[in-house]
Amino acid sequence: MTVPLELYLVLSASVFCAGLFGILVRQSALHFLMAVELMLNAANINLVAFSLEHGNLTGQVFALFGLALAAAEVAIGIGIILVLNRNFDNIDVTDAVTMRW
Amino acid sequence: MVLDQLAFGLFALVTVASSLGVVLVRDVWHAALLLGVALSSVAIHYVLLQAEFIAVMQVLVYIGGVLILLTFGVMLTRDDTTETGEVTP
Amino acid sequence: MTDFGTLPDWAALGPALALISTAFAVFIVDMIRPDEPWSELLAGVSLTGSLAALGLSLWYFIAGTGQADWGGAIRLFEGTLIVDGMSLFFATIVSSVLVLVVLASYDYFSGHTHEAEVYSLMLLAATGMVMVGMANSFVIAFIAFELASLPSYALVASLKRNRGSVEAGLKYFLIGALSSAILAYGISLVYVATGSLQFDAVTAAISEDVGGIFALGIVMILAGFGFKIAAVPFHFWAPEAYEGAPGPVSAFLSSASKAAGFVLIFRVFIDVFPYEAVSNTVDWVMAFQAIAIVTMTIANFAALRQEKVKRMLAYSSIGHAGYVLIAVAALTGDASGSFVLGSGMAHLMVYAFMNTGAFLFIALTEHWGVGRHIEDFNGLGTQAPFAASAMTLFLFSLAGLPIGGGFLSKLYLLLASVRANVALLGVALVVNSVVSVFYYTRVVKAMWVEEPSEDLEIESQPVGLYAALALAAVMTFLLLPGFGAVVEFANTAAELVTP
Amino acid sequence: MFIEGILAFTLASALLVFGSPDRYAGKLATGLSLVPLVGSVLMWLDFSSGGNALLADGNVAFQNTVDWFTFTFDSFELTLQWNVGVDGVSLPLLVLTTVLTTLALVSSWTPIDARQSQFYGLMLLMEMALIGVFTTLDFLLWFVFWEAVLIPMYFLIAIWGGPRRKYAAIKFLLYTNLASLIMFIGMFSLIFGLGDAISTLSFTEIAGALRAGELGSFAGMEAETLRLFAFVLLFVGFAVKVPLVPFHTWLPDAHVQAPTPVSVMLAGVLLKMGTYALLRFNFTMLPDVARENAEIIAAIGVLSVIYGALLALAQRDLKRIVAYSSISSMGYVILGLVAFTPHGMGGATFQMVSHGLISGLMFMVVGVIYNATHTRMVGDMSGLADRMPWTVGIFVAGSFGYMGLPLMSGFAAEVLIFIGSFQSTVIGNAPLFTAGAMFGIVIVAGYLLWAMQRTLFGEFSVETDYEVGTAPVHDIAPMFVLLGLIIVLGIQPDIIYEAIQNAVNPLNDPLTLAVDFFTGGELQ
Amino acid sequence: MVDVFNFVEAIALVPLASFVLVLLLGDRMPKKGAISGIAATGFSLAISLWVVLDLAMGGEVYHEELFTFVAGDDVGVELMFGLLIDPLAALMLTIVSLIAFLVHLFSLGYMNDEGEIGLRRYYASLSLFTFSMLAFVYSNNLLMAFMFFELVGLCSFLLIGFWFRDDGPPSAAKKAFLVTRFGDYFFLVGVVAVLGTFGTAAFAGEHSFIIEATHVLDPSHSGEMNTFFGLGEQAWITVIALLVLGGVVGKSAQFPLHTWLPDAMEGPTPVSALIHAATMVAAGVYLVMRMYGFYALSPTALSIIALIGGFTAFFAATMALVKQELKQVLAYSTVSQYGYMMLALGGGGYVGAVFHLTTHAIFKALLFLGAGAVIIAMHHNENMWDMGGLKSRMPVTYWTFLFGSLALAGIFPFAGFWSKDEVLLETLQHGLSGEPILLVGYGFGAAAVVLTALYTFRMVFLTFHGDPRTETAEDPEPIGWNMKFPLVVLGVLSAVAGVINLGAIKEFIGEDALFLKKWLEGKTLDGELGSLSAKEYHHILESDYAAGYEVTEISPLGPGALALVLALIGLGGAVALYRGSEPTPHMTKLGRVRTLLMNNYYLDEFQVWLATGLTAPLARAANKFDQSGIDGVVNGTGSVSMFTGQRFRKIQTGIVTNYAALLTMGLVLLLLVFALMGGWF
Repeated sequence: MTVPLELYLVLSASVFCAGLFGILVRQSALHFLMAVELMLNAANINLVAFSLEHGNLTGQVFALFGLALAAAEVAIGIGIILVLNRNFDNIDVTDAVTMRW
Repeated sequence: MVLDQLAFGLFALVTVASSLGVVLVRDVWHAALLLGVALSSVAIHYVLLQAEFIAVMQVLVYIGGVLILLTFGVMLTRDDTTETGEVTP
Repeated sequence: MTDFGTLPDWAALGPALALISTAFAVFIVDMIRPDEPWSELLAGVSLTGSLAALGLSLWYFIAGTGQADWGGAIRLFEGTLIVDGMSLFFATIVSSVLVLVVLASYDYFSGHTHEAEVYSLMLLAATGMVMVGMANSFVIAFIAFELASLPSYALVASLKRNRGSVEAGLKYFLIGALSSAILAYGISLVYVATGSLQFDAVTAAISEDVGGIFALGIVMILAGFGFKIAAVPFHFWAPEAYEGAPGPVSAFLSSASKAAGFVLIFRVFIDVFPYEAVSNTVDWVMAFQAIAIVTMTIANFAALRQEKVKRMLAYSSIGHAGYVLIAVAALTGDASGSFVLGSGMAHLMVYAFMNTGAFLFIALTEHWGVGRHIEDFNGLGTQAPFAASAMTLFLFSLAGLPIGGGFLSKLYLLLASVRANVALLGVALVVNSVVSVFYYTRVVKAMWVEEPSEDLEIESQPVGLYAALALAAVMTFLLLPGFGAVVEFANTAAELVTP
Repeated sequence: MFIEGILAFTLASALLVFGSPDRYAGKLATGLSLVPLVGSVLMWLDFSSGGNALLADGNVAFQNTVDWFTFTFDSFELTLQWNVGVDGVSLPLLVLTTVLTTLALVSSWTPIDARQSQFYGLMLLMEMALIGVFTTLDFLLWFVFWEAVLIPMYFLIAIWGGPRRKYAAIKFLLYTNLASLIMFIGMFSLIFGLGDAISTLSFTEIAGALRAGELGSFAGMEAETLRLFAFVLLFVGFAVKVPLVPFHTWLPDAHVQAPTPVSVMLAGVLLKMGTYALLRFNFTMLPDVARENAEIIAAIGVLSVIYGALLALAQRDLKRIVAYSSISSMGYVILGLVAFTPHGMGGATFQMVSHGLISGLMFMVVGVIYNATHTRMVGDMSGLADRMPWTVGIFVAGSFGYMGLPLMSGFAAEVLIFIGSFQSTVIGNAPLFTAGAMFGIVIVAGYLLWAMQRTLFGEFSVETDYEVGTAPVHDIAPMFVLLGLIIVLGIQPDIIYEAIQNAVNPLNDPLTLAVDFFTGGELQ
Repeated sequence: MVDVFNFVEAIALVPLASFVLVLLLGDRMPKKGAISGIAATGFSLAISLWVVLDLAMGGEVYHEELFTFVAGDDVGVELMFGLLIDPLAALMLTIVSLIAFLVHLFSLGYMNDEGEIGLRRYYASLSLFTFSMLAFVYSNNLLMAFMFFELVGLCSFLLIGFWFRDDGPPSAAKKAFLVTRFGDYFFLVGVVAVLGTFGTAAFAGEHSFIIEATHVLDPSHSGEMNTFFGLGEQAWITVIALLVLGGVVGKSAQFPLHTWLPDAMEGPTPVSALIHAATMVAAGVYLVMRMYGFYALSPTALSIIALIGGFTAFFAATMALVKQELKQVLAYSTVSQYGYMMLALGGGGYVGAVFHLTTHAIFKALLFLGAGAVIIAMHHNENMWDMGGLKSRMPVTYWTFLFGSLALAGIFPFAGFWSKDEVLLETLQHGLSGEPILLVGYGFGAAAVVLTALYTFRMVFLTFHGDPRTETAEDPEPIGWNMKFPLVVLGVLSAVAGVINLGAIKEFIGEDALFLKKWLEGKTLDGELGSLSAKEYHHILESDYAAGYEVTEISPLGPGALALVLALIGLGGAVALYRGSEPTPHMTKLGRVRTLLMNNYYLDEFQVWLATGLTAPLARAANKFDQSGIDGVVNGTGSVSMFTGQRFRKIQTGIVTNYAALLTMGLVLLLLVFALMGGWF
């Protein structure tokens, strides 16, 4: 492995930040969901990269679980977004403000 | 070796760019496509990291599952004629 | 109970197994008559399962399973799962809450189209929460965490035609997903730094200079857990989620889910990131002090001006998270760890009953169709004296008045902060306690002091909800004289964890 | 087991009354309250005084101790106990509680016309908590009862009070709750400072260890700082309850809004909790700090006396007048306590009982007048003596009792306090403080006479659309009982004073500390 | 013979029993309780006389501790009730019970026959008063004395305010109690100081505080006492003496606390006679007599007493000159006469003071009762300018009133002459030997003699002489036997009472004929009384360690003659000014001085200002401070909390993106703080 692992850290951090940025600026719930996926993937990049570094499979295993959970999360998320859409007629997260203060 | 580094650099670029694309484009549909790109390039990273199984899973689960779900979501929520049903605040 | 020794080790997972198998049982029962939910049977099965889990936890706990004099913690699956006093203590809390919530759900969700789903989701979430307590690896922790969270999102949004419920679900889900991502990233950073995800292995790896990556990971993990316990500034989901969710679900989340968050905090921060080892890079005790104080203060002051009872209770619940955080924030070394930690655990136990009770009362009012505002509660005392009395008991106990166990457990926390020489914590606790007395009393005042509005008429007295209220009330009250037992258990359980 | 019996019976009575129909609640509660009354009187008769319960050689009557649970700190364990018992200080207050409760219950028959069963149930609940406060000897247990008093009190004010009752009730609750917590911190700093010098939270043990100078350091405070710190926290905590100036502002609101019987209990017993606790904690456990700062404490006492009296002078509402004068009267108690002389401390304790009776009486009278006229404002009525001769007679008698008329208990109490504080060697320039406080007796005469002149005498005039007549017998009777007690105690204070003396005298002995914490030298 | 001291407590307790009886059953008793009161006071009178007789026959002074008020439990001061009956107390008991008895009788006419309502209250209060006064008199210690002193004040309050339906009486009652309370405050401080200093407050016995104090000062004895503030022993004794004097000044209506007494005339006239002339007002003076051995130790205290007394005697007399109401004149006269007694006490004239107390009790009670008779006759009109010519219409009243007036004015040979002469003589005797303050007092006293005679006879002339000036005076209401009888008894007494101590002519009749002096000097007429005797007091007075008074021996005839001449001048003035059928109001000629005098030197206004102009605003300011300052802080805390709560509440915007942003910010903040603190990277 010739690529310095720090670079993977940087990569994952970039992806993570991109996701975070998406969450902060996007109003569509689906966008939100995708941004979260990016963030989860960033974690996976770390895990897989350093699984190699540390020479054990723990990271990979965790990455697998992460994948599965991400999928489950998206499933739940889509469900919620659908009922949101039914109740509020759109999926703009800033519109659902019946409860505040 | 250099190839590795080149590949990393290339796909890192793709990953970051498409990630940014996901969050920057306004259109959800495009964002979903870009997300697919990003996730695929991450899968390539996995291959580079000798985690081929994870890479395969990445492609299967994300692109095969998540992306489809998202597409489904986009499809359903874009339809403005959906019945709203009874809503109570 | 010595015969437990003859049981296989995996039997220690009993509570979790009981819950998850009940969840499947509920699915199966539902399949019998999918179109027309059989409320009694569903509730009965769920109740049986949760009671079984409660019974098992209590049995193990009393028998001393996984505790020092029994031979230490039971480690399963190469140490990825651990069953010790702490896990069983929290299993008890979770299953107790579940019993109450299931009882209440019988009336609340009766006739609901997805009745079975609600029960099974609750049972699954509870399984996750119990598992959280048994996790001894970040992998298990994360999975259990998600197992607890994902059903919760669905539960919150389960009134799918209710905008509030859906909005609450959305917010809960979005913030939850974000927090999960942060947590996952934090865990990945810890892995980056240590190369391991098993708790003891991580601890073992800390001895070397771990540096910024690791510290970053710790803080991100802290943030992830902070979401679960709804500590400021990770609490934003909580007011809306609790307010919008169906009453029993709010009760479940605010009590059990919070406990699950705390057990991870306790275990991870005390055990995995020992203060002595990491305090140079991440002085997490100080972080928790700051978070605790800010949490208490913001939550209690915000609760002051709430107009809706449920939202006020939500803030109160956040405030209580701040109180319980004292259990980690006061681990300065000046006070014995098991005492400090034990007082937090004891408070969680008492809180499980009084807070669940309070939310279940809200569930009852929702069931009755009484409004959500404080004024809508005017005169409930005369219409439903029993339920209102129980609510009064819960509220005063939450406020720390000596009518329920909350009095002693709050005093214990105060003692812990005094003992640990964290003056600011003590002051914050006292001030916020007094502030909280004010807002709790607003509800009490509405129920007993104010004149009822004319159209207020309470007719039904739903059995399940009343039973749950009565049970919670009795427990809240009994924990005053019986607090000694709780705190002793908590202290013993805490002893194994604390250095 | 006698005390437990009384406690359990009172609690059971409360529950029974909660469940009884409104119509019978008043009579039922009154009847049931006779049991603790008789019980406490029996205790009194059976009581052989033998020193202070908190001191090692003290003899606690009716003591019963059962371990509750143990909690562990780093190096030491503390056992919490169910620990009850009485001595010469607590017994008179216990009897005062039971007597006043019964009388207050009778005096509730007229003014309480809604939700009776709840009212009487809460009154009995409060009695239970008050009995607990005066009989428990374990700190945490005591604190449970101490705080438990607040709950019934809150409801009693909030539900049956006057127009601003909600404000008054919540103010009372918050204020006193805050004070309790402050006090709690103070007390536990001491307990932690004592470390393994104590193994239970029994008052006796804590007091013994503190008086033996076993206080260590805690929270970075050396023993002498710690005891001062704890003393201040305790003092502030209790001063709110007493209340002492400047922690008094909850009192007039609570009093004015509370219904008559509740005011009776509030002034008669609840305020005594504060002074009782001051005596038990500050002056018994940390006497050296009290001695060292005697001038400051005495000054607070004098300030309360004079300032409270001045405030009373400015009031127009009869109830406010009596309320503020309570502040004034409680100032004497502090002065007496800090004197550390037999008559000072004894007189202070006697004043607790005496003021309980007299202020109870005054509130009852004002209540009866209010029942008849529906006003309490001094300007709104005059010449009541014309229509309600008995009530007015009692008003006059009670007022003079308040002014310290000889042969009524108030005089005995005050003169004992004055004698005690005058001779005090602890307070520097004690005669000046004493004389300052004594001026209160002039001001109190001023406002009470003024109020009497304006309301009771002159031509009869009250704006009502009905005829103001004499009060019913059951309103008058409790006042006569109180008046009788006041006079009996005024003529023969020794009935209770002897027991009190027995209990407080040992407190006046200079401490046999190994080291004087303040001078570093030996105490004489 | 049965020992009278076996039931001497009954002197006071029987009236107490009467009080209880009347209070409970008064309405159903004959004469609404009057009979009970008469019987009780009659009983007390009989016993008192018996006691006097017993003492005169050689009985021992009675001094017993009877009742433990507060047992000191070996560590504190023990407080006891006890009885001390020595000649002084016996004399006072007799006076009190006699006047009380007569006043009860008189009340039958004044109250019952007038059909007053509330008689039960009236007689109950009278009985209570009698009880308290008698108990005060035979108290054996200062604390007990104080207690009954206060009770007496309560009765005074109740009786002044008897007609509570009017506005005046309640106000006067309040004032009376309050002003005396002000004095009593100092008294109580004094009592406490005595207890604190000597550990006992007993008047008599081996360890009485008086003897202790003497022993401390007397170089030939050794004694111990506590002193405070680092004062010397004599200075501290002076302080205590002056403190107790506060009560005396209040109760005996001395300047400046005399203002309550004229107002107290709002009460029924028999009450004025009993309480505000003969007995209660005497309590203050009696107290000084009771502890005279103590006062004699302090020259400063004595001088102050003399000065207050002399000044009051003169000062009150000036005000009496211009009053128009009968009872007002008498009230100021009372103040003035008690000034004489104080003057005598300050001037070392113990016997003179007791003597004047005795005669004054008789003639002033007489005058008040006479005034009461006139008031009844005039249908409660008290203005003397509305009277006139009553002499022929009510002769018994006139003659008895005249006797009383002669006694008051100090005309030979009426009782007042002898006693007043004694007062002046003793003051002069001590004053001449180097006590200038006493001479000042004497000067005031002598000047007051003129004024006394002048206002007394102004009163007599205006009331009884000349032509009737109103229709009521034309045809006054007749009065019954029950009013006449007391008048006659007292009339006779005021004519002859001087005989007990004919000091002015002792050169002719010899010392042995000075019965009162001998009575006070010994427990029997020829025995020894120890520390309570006038002789002992004299001894102390003349000791260097104490007051250090000396006596300049002058013939009593000279000053006696001078006093008589002065009185006659006053009398002559009155004759000259107010004789005739249509007297003119000469006092109006005084102009602004009259206004000043009519307004009592504006002292009342000053005191009212003290109460309402100074204290009330202070109280209001305190109240305002309390409401806005202290309570403002309390409520402000609440408001600030609420405001904070509102702000915190608004953090929750409802927009989930904001939540995410805030969450992230929180996380970043945490990271930054830790990164900086922990020195990462």
